[in-house]
Amino acid sequence: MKGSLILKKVNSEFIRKIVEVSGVNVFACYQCGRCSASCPLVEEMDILPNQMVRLVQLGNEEVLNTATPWICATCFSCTARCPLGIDIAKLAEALRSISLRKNIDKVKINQISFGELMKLPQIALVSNFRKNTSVS
Amino acid sequence: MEGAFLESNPENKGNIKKIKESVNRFLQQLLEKKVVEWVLTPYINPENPLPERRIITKPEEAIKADPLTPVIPGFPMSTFVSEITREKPISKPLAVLLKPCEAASLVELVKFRQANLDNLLTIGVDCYGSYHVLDFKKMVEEGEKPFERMINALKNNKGDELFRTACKTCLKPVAENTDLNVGIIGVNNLFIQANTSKGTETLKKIGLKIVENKERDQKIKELIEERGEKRKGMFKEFLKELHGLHKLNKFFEDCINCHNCMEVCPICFCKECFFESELHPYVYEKYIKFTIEEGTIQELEGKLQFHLGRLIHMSTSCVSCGLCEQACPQEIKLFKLCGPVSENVQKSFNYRAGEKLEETPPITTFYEEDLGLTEKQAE
Amino acid sequence: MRVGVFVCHCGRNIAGTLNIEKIKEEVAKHSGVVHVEDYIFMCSDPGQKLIRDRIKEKNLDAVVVSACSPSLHEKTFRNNAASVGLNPYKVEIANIREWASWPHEGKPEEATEKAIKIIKATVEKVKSNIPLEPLSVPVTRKVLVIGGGIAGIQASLDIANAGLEVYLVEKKPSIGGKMAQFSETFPTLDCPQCIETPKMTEVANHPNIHLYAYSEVVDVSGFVGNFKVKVKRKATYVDWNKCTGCSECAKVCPVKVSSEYDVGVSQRKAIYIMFPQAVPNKATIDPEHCLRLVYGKGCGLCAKTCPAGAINFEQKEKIEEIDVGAIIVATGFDVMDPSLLTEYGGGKYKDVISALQFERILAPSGPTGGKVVRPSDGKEPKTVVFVQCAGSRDPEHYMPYCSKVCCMYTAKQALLYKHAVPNGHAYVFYIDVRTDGKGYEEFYERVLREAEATYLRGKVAEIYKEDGKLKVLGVDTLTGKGVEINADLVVLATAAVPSEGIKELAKVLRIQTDEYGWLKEAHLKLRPLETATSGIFIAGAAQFIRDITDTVSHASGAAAKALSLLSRNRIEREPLVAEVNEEICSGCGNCVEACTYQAIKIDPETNIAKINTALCEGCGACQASCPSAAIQLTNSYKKQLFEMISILAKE
Amino acid sequence: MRVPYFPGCSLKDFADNFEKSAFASASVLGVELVELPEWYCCGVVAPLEEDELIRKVAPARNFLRTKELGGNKLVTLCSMCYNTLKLTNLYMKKNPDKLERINSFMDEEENYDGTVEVIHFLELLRDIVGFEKMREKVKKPLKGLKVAPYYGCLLLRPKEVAIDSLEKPTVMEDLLKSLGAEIVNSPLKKTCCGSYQVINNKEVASKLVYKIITAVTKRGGEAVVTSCPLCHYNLDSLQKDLSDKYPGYKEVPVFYFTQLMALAFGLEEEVLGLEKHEVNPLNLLKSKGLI
Repeated sequence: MKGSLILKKVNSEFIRKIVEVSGVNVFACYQCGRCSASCPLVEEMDILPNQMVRLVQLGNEEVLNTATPWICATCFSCTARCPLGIDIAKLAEALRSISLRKNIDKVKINQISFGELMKLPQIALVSNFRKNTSVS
Repeated sequence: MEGAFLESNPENKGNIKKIKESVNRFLQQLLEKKVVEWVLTPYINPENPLPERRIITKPEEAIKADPLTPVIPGFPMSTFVSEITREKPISKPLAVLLKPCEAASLVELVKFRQANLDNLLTIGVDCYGSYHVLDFKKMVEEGEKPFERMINALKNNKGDELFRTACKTCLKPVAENTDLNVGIIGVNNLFIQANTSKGTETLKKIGLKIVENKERDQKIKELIEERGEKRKGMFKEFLKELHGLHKLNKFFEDCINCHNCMEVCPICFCKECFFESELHPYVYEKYIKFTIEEGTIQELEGKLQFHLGRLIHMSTSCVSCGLCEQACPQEIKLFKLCGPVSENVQKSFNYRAGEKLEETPPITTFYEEDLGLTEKQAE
Repeated sequence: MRVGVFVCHCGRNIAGTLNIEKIKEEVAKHSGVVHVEDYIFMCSDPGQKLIRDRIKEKNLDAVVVSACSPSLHEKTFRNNAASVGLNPYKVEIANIREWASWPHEGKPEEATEKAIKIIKATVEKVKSNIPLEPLSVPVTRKVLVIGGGIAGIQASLDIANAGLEVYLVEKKPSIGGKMAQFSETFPTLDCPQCIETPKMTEVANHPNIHLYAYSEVVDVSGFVGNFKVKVKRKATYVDWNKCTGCSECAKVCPVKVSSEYDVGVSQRKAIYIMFPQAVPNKATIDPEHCLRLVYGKGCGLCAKTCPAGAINFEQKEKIEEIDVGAIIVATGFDVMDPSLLTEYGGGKYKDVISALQFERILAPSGPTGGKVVRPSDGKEPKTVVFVQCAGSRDPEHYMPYCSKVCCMYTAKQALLYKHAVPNGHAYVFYIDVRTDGKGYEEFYERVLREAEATYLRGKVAEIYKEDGKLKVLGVDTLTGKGVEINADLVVLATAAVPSEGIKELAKVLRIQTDEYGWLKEAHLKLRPLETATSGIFIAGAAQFIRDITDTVSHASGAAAKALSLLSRNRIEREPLVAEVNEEICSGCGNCVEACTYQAIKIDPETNIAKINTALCEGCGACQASCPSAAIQLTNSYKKQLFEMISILAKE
Repeated sequence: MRVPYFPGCSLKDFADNFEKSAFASASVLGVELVELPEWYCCGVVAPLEEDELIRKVAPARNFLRTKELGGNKLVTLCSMCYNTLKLTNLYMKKNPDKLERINSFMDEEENYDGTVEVIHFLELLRDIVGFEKMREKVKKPLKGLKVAPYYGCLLLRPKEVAIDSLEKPTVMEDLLKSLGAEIVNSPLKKTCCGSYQVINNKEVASKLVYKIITAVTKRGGEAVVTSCPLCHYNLDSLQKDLSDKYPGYKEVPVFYFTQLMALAFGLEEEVLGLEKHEVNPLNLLKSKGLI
């Protein structure tokens, strides 16, 4: 993400919403980056998990447009390693949830081929739909 | 366990009269052989339906002793021991006969420096159960023999519904800390069990043959297990009945603040009870002050405060004797409250009142960690 | 009873939340209160004068100051009242700052209500306070210093130079402590051999210092000014009067054991002198490993070799009793065992070491002679990764606090490494670099330029072995990229932790430790050198990890405290002690068990409790333990407490 | 011993060999897993939002059914079910007000009171049965079989649900040791396999599987052992493509721990359901003389 942060007005409404949905106090984070260091999928992400936390701390709604929450596989490595006990996995879930509640789906079920659908186990399909779509 | 049989004659098996005679002869021998000079024991006074407590000094008086009597008439024996040994140890060797709960409370009293065991020969008597003083009295007056009734219940091995609740749920039918035990449970003839070297010495001194007895152990174990089940079930119900302030208030509704429960409690030893002292918050000036300030006030007699305060003071040392309940003129079933609460409190500190002299009461010596540990153990 | 109430604003600390006018109005109505007045800073000179004036004008016979915690200014206000003739114990503090305005900042109305209750309750208490005179006791003008690290050394020297006798007790065979293990010290790169060993020698030769090395304090009784201390002098199995420190014994000893001084980086013998500059420079036999002592026969090579005939396998430990007036605890710190850090492979991989181990490797006088090699194969590590905050700033898994010295020593180690291995490269993972000391920031900048180390801002996730290298998984939060480094050696800046055995020692001394085991000071801001037990002081890192500069300052401070305490022949003590009502006491002994200060005994004659007022600290534990209220605390009588409770509990 | 058991979808379908082998080995140990009479999908993944209640109803129903069976412990085999049920249960225990709301969503007469405890089958084996007892039942020790335990995420994280040490778990190692197998310790045994991202981005999952498997083979591992049907799917089925992509790539079979138990207990081969594996394990097992 490029550009500068215009911090004239921090969108505290946005922060409050995320705190409410996630139950996570994002302000406790001192940005050590251990979540990112622990994340197995960090290579695929456009911003690091700690940057995701940072954007929330700054009340920057652009975080909703990043790929990171959608690449997260909810493996809880970040949560388990965070020295301050911040549940980053929950935070990612809240970010996904806020998008999904606007009916923004990240997986188009009808784009998965029939052959693939038959082959994939339901455990993979259902968990994916639960995390990435608003239908379930 | 080791000890000695008093009657080896098989004809005496279960002969109720012989049991009484045997134990009295044993006490007589203690005095004759000068093992002790005094014996403190329940004692029959033909003019009184209830046994008395007496110190006997002459061997011939021993025939009137009634240590196995299934009643605790008023104060427990441990209170008497405390009274005669608290200031200084007794000067002459004294044997004292104690029911298991009395023996346990004596241990607690020693821990609190309210009794001194020096020069004392403690003799526990097996207790299969005892009757409420009033029931006992009624039985005697109506010509029924409570001792025989108890022994019969023991022989049939099914207990007696009339026993006091504390006895029906008692886990200590046999005293654990005494030098000797007069054994009636799990034996046909009277068996004097020796628990300490002093006890063994005593038996040897009066010329008894020391033998092993394993059968009795097993019988006692079975009895305790059976009682344990009963106790658990009862306690669960009790606690449910008493849950919450409202129910507690209701429970003590009839209390008339006579403090009899406190008077007979074997481990209530304060010279002046805090709740009867001028320090207690509900004194008349307070009422007047409150009334002036508030215009009108509700009766504040501190009934519940007294009972809960007592519970706090004694629950770690309660020996489940149930005498509080027996002493209550209003027939409040006090054992329902103090029995289960004390058991749970003691369990949480991993402490059992009256069990070991060297164990210090948790009231002053517990650390926060202790509680955590036992919680984990409980899991 | 004429009570005056003085309400302090404490700037905005109290007045910002509480409604002072309302408080004054309500408190004035309370019976016995004849005067209420407020002021912005009651503890200031004009504030105190105001109280003095009103005591005289209004003829007050009791005063309540409604302000901050009594641990801050109770003494001030009591002395102030005493100066105009009011008994100081007729002054009480109502703490409306810590108890009302601070904790209920957002709720002014409720907080005001609470403050009113607190003040009224305190008025009730002060009304029945008894006027008292301080107790006076004689003192022993000697000091015990526990711990012979740089803090203990400094404190001992300061006191000894002031002319008082010092007993310095050290549990290891030599004094010197952690500082003696360091390679060079930041920011000046002095070596401890140059700056600490002269002080160690001074201790050994000082006529006023009794050095008890290889000894432990096992029991302390008594009280401020009059402590009785039992010191266990452990058996060294060497007659130190004869031993010349020639080390011939160690040369022949066949048993090799991991060296504590070198933190496992090298080995020592079962008979050993801790390090060449040890003070006292005497040999000690380690009974756990000595063949002769373990098997009771055989070996004895050292005894055969010793030219002084100093070896004595029959030596027994001794308990010595000493009398002192003050105690300084200077037991220092330890570093967290790296094997606790499983995610970093601590304890599993030989080349994952603690920073203290790396100090020994870097030390010019160390086991490698200052040559930097890694423990697994003795090769020179070309890539070294330093991991800061290993176990620190991590409330979730380890220690929540910042270990304070790691940023600086890691920078120093990176620099020393660069000096030793010019073609090597150091990576330093950090979260924040903290350089709070004189010359520290400048030193850090020097390291950045000179060490050419790569500072990476991020906390390492995990370390494991892959293809013979240590794979360090981290992140650089500044570039927003994950980082993988294949390292030859990993140095963990493991958290500083309280020294081993400190909790047991604290129990013996009857002082408190905090939740982690650091010694608890009487007040973090205003009494950082004192413990809650009078006469016992803390010096150095035993209170909390600090660097050498701060440790030395702190130690001199503790020495000054002890000296000021012992500057007179008698000292005054608070008369707020327990009393026994002999009529009611039944001698059950609950209070004896409850008393941490061994101030209560049951009189064998009368069978009732007796208080040694010199030992009593007035904590009140006995009062709480007494079933019949026979034992009570002067001026905290149960009756007073009930009066207070009935006000606080009123709707 | 009879214990209430929650199967979940996979164990009735593509991972039925997991269930079958578990049932058979359990009975050797005197344990009967009693399937809940009527069970509902656990939700597969735990709903982590604080304000999400409706997805917690199904787990609550499963807990009610558990109580009806007369137990307060509910055993699962599938790691995902375990994680979802356990987290949801903890949420309800921690938030009594939310639990009340959840109860109000259900028609059941009884309210769920939060007293059920969810445990994983591995915990039952370790804490209740004991690995010592398992060792006694071994007829065919897995001697010489070099296996690498793979925990994945959901048995260990987050810490509230961890069945073992987060950083240094040993439960699977201890279990497999008691069966006589040789343990290969891979540092990536706690690394995510890609989980449900296999649908969005198979490449990503593939990459992770490659890392996880090569970390095992590099250390001499011959097989991977797991307790999660999704991990099994990813680790097993994605290996086929890896052989095409990376020349010299060495495939290793992936087992459920229960299959190895059944094998070591000398049970019939058919309970293992080996035909379901993508990477054929027969050669390996034959070479060790285990079948």
